[in-house]
Amino acid sequence: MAFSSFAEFLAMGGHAPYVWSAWGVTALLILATVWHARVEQRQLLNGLKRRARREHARSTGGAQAPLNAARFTSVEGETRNDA
Amino acid sequence: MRASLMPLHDHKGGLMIAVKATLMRDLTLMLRRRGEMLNPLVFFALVITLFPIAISPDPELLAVIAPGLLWVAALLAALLSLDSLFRSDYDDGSLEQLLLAPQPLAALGLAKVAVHWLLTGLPLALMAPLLGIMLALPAGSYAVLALSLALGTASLSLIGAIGAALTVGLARGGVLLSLLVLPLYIPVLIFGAGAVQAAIMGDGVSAHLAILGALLAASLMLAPWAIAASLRISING
Amino acid sequence: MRASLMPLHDHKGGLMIAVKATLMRDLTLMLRRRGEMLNPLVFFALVITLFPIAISPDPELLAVIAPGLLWVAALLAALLSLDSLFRSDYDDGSLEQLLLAPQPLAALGLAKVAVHWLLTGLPLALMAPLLGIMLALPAGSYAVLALSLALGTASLSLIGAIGAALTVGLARGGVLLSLLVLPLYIPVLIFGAGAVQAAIMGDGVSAHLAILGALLAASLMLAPWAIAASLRISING
Amino acid sequence: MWAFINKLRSPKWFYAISAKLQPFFWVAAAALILAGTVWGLAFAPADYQQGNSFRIIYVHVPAAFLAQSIFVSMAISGLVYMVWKIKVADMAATVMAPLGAAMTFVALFSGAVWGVPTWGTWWMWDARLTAMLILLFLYLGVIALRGAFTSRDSASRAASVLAMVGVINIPIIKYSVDWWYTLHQPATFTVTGRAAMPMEMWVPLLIMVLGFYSFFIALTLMRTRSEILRREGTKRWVQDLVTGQPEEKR
Amino acid sequence: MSLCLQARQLACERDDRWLFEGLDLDIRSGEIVRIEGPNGSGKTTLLKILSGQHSDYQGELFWNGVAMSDTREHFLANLLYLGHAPGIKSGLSPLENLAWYQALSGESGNEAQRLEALESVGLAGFEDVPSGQLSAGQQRRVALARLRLTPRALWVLDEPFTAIDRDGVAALERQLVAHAQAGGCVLVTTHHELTASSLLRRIALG
Amino acid sequence: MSLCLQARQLACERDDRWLFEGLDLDIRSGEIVRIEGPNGSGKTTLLKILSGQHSDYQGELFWNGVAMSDTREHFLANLLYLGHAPGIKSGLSPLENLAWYQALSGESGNEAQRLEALESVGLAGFEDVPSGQLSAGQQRRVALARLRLTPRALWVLDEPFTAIDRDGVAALERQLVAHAQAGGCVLVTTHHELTASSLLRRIALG
Ligand code: HEM
Ligand SMILES: Nc1ncnc2c1ncn2[C@@H]1O[C@H](COP(=O)(O)OP(=O)(O)OP(=O)(O)O)[C@@H](O)[C@H]1O
Ligand SMILES: Nc1ncnc2c1ncn2[C@@H]1O[C@H](COP(=O)(O)OP(=O)(O)OP(=O)(O)O)[C@@H](O)[C@H]1O
Ligand SMILES: [Mg+2]
Ligand SMILES: [Mg+2]
Repeated sequence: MAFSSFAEFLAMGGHAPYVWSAWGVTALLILATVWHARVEQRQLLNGLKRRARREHARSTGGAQAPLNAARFTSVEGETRNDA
Repeated sequence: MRASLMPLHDHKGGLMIAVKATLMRDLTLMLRRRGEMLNPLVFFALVITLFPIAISPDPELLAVIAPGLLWVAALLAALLSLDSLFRSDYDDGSLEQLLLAPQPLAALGLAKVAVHWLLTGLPLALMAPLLGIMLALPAGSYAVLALSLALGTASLSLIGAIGAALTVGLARGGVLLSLLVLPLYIPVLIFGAGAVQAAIMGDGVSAHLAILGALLAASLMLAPWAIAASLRISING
Repeated sequence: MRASLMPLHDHKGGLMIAVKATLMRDLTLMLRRRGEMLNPLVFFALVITLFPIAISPDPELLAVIAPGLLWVAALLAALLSLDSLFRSDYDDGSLEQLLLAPQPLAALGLAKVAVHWLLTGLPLALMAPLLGIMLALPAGSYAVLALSLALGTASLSLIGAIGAALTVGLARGGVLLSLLVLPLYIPVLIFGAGAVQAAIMGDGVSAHLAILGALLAASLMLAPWAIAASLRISING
Repeated sequence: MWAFINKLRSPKWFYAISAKLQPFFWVAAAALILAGTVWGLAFAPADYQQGNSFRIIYVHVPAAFLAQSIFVSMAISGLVYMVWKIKVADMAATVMAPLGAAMTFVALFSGAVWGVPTWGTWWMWDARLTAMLILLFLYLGVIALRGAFTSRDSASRAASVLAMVGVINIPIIKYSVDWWYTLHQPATFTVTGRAAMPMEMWVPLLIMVLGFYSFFIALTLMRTRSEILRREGTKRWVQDLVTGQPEEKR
Repeated sequence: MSLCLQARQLACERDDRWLFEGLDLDIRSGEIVRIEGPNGSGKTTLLKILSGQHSDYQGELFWNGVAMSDTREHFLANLLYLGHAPGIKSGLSPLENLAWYQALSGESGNEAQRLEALESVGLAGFEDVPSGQLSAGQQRRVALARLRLTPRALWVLDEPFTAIDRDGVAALERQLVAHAQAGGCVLVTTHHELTASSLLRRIALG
Repeated sequence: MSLCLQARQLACERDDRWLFEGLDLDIRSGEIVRIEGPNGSGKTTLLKILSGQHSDYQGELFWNGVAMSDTREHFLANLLYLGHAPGIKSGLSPLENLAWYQALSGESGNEAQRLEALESVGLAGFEDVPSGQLSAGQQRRVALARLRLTPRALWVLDEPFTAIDRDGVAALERQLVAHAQAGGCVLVTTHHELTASSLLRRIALG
């Protein structure tokens, strides 16, 4: 232990503002990235779940075709038989 | 003779609606391209980085030339972002439509300039003190630096918009724009950099700032008309 | 079955013809817009005049900072003219055609860069000594200034063209281009401005110039491929 | 070798394997950083010249190392993506860039703060510092370029090219600024392995560095998984995964 | 109140070549006037002159009997011009683009109107996509939605059918006829053949 | 030697929407293939994929039986692509524009050929005017002159009739048929109705 008391630890030998601001900013950024990553993951999963429910409702309802159905329709006038 | 005739509109105002919509539109466009809003700031920072590298890392020398360097770099950053002020509207035909709107063109042009200042001039002014630290700018002049830049860049945006309007129809207008506009920027530069130097010397800065304010007032009165006229000329080409 | 079948071509060379034609085409286009060719030069001169105004007219101070200022201003002038290197070709669809030509894209891109250097870098290098006089640059460093700029701007054109190719498809590419390219310019700036300072000090300049040459050789080998790849990406977008 | 590359080509495989690896790196990161923090802040002895301000080293150096390593990783991912068309590599590069920029910022900030008690100034134009500032700009450039494209395919390839061009330039930049002007501390970890500071100071630093690297790997795995969900959300296997349906048997 | 756009002795020279000379025009409510002519005969130039964008011409223009320069505001308040470029910002969605155009004419309008206008040009479902990601024809359709959204008496349309598919062309033609029948007036250039109608009048250049 | 462009299981997704999926194409000498479909159905996208400008697709392309990536050079040497933008530099005269295009394909050509090509598209007398001063249709005609000037077997044309007047359209149609009859191959999108011909084949999207 390099310090004899907690107050001394906080004072950092007179260098408190420097040491604590450097450590503080680092901690803040690291925690913020972790928090952001978690929120991001949760939002994406929720969004996908919501979409799956919507698609499910639509397909059981059977009213509209899903948006991403194949749209290509026909090739006409195919005269040759390419073997 | 046909029975139903379409009623003709009289020009019935709605200027505020049009101006507000134009402000919102330009803000949305700029903010939507998140990265691009930051570009003038990054350019400012980069140019400021170039000087110590090219000149000398000596803090004492840097402190002497810092006010000038900061002002020149901010001016160039503001200048370069001007080129796109009307160009994309010109390219996609919406400038044509702006001119054909039954609204005073000067007011609509002013709205576009206001957005430009809000998203370049103001952030530049706010960021300058930070770069001042890096150039070892003497303490006590930071507030004046920010204030002079905020006032000055507003004039720069207004004056520069005239040049942007004149060159919008030209390919490679970018560099021609600098040529037209830089000479007009010199008075703003003199009093802006002068204000910061005065603050460092401990002289009064109010005279300098007052002149910057007067320049801004003058540009506010005259530039919108010049911008409108220039846009008309460019569309005509 | 049809009687006559059109013969298919094999790719049969003609690279020199294509490169020569591209060189001629770009030269013609640039020279035809006479005014615009001068723009980087005028920008260079204007920026150099801004500094004494913003900093101080004191010749002794100016002499100290002159090499750095000249190099930074030349670098910015070269940078700004880059934006239009591929943009007009992109806008009118001829870039698409360049990519679909049965010729190595890297060679055609290199031809365009060569024209760019010939009409901006080289004139900037030739003009710099004149502006050096205005900044009270000490005698004996003028030749080195011109030579270092001539060598350096060639690298700048090559590196910058990568950025120009990457941003050509983007609206408001201009300022983004600076962000991408300026960090990569710093080595050239250090050795370029360093050469002039060494000449002023009376130290040997050959080490600096040799490194500038090495940088140029490296960019000549790598940049064309990066330019070609970037153009392909931009067209895709 | 080819089998492995082909496996990597499948985001689905990566999604499964990263789920297994992830917890390990999170635990390692938390443990190492916690241990390093306690040791570095409270137990390591004060420097005989700099006093306690020296404790900034435990965030400054790991962040500086990470900042540089991440750029290199990003360039390698870009290369892998361009050559073998492995999409996961590009997703990883996408999520690395912001973390790299953040670490560069941490190194700059902690260095600037450290400069006040030791050098008496926030900033000076020293080689290492300048190179770090330029690295920050390179990061911003990659992020901005990726954001500027509307087509994802183009954005990925453009960012890859820029990362590769940038990484070639990093040693050149470093060399040129060293040539230009240098004042910063010399290297702590040298090739010979001999430490330039006492063991009690050096070991917590090593622990911190390892902790930061674990954190980088853990976060990259986690965010790459999110990126897979974002980009492959329309794929069958993702939808099955989300709705919790068992996989189709073959 | 009926509208009337007149030109007297209009002439325009380009590169020492007279595109047209001594052109007298009377365009009134209830008409569809098609300017015809081969490529380069001056159709676009004429439309730009008539809509007040080009001032490099000889002759006089009158709007409802008043010289154009004295009544420009009133003229503009009743004009809808669509040129070769569609005037659609690629960074904004179709909905936002239309909102701006509505505001430019001094009305704030409402979203329902705009949605309906977009639906009428077949862009339902694309309201919120950035316009830059629409196809060539879809972008022009956004511009054409203005015909429904901002009611103006005089439409000046330069090649409005460019990039529009077959069904779209038919719908647009019907819209032009309906506008003329409602007492409006359409001035159009196109290389498409328009279905003959009693309202249609032709002016041939070149 | 006969040419053959094949696509197998081609699919392209834009914004979570499949423009086409499972598309198999066989395009051979002597055909005019017209890609049809309403606005936004993916015609331009398909042409860009087939001409190798777009790489964001799934499926395989073959040129004369060889995978496209292995024979790109040979493919490009036989391709003439004209897109939405005409690719004409406004600062250069039509003659200079054509000279560059000829050189790009590796031939130096001669002026008489170029003059003849320009005359064939009705631009006699405009050879030395800066192209920027030509009308929309005239600029496209300069681009179309390349069809005559650089003989390539495969033509890929995206809306070639845009801005072209009636006579021009007829002439261009004849040219397409002649090219197919001579053993070439044309891939075209257009909203114009093409005259029926035994060579014409349609592919419908959307
Ligand atoms: C804004 C200011 C600063 C920046 C940008 C900066 C940047 C860096 C970088 C990039 C490294 C890693 C070097 C490598 O990879 O080998 C580093 C390491 C280091 N820095 Fe700083 N630094 C700054 C200020 C300071 C200050 C003020 C001190 C202390 C007086 C300091 C002490 C150290 C030490 C001891 C190392 C470890 C040396 C090594 O292992 O290479 N730094 N710094
Ligand atoms: N850059 C892009 N980014 C994302 N989506 C795009 C982009 N360009 C086109 N699209 C989408 O792809 C679809 C097809 O576009 P494409 O240009 O291929 O249509 P097209 O059939 O040529 O239509 P048109 O007849 O109007 O020319 C459009 O619906 C559009 O939304
Ligand atoms: N900016 C210009 N400068 C000089 N001359 C021009 C300019 N624009 C057009 N012209 C000339 O004016 C003539 C008419 O052009 P205009 O665009 O009006 O033709 P148009 O009838 O609309 O043709 P198109 O059917 O091809 O659209 C052209 O022959 C052209 O040479
Ligand atoms: Mg026209
Ligand atoms: Mg299309």
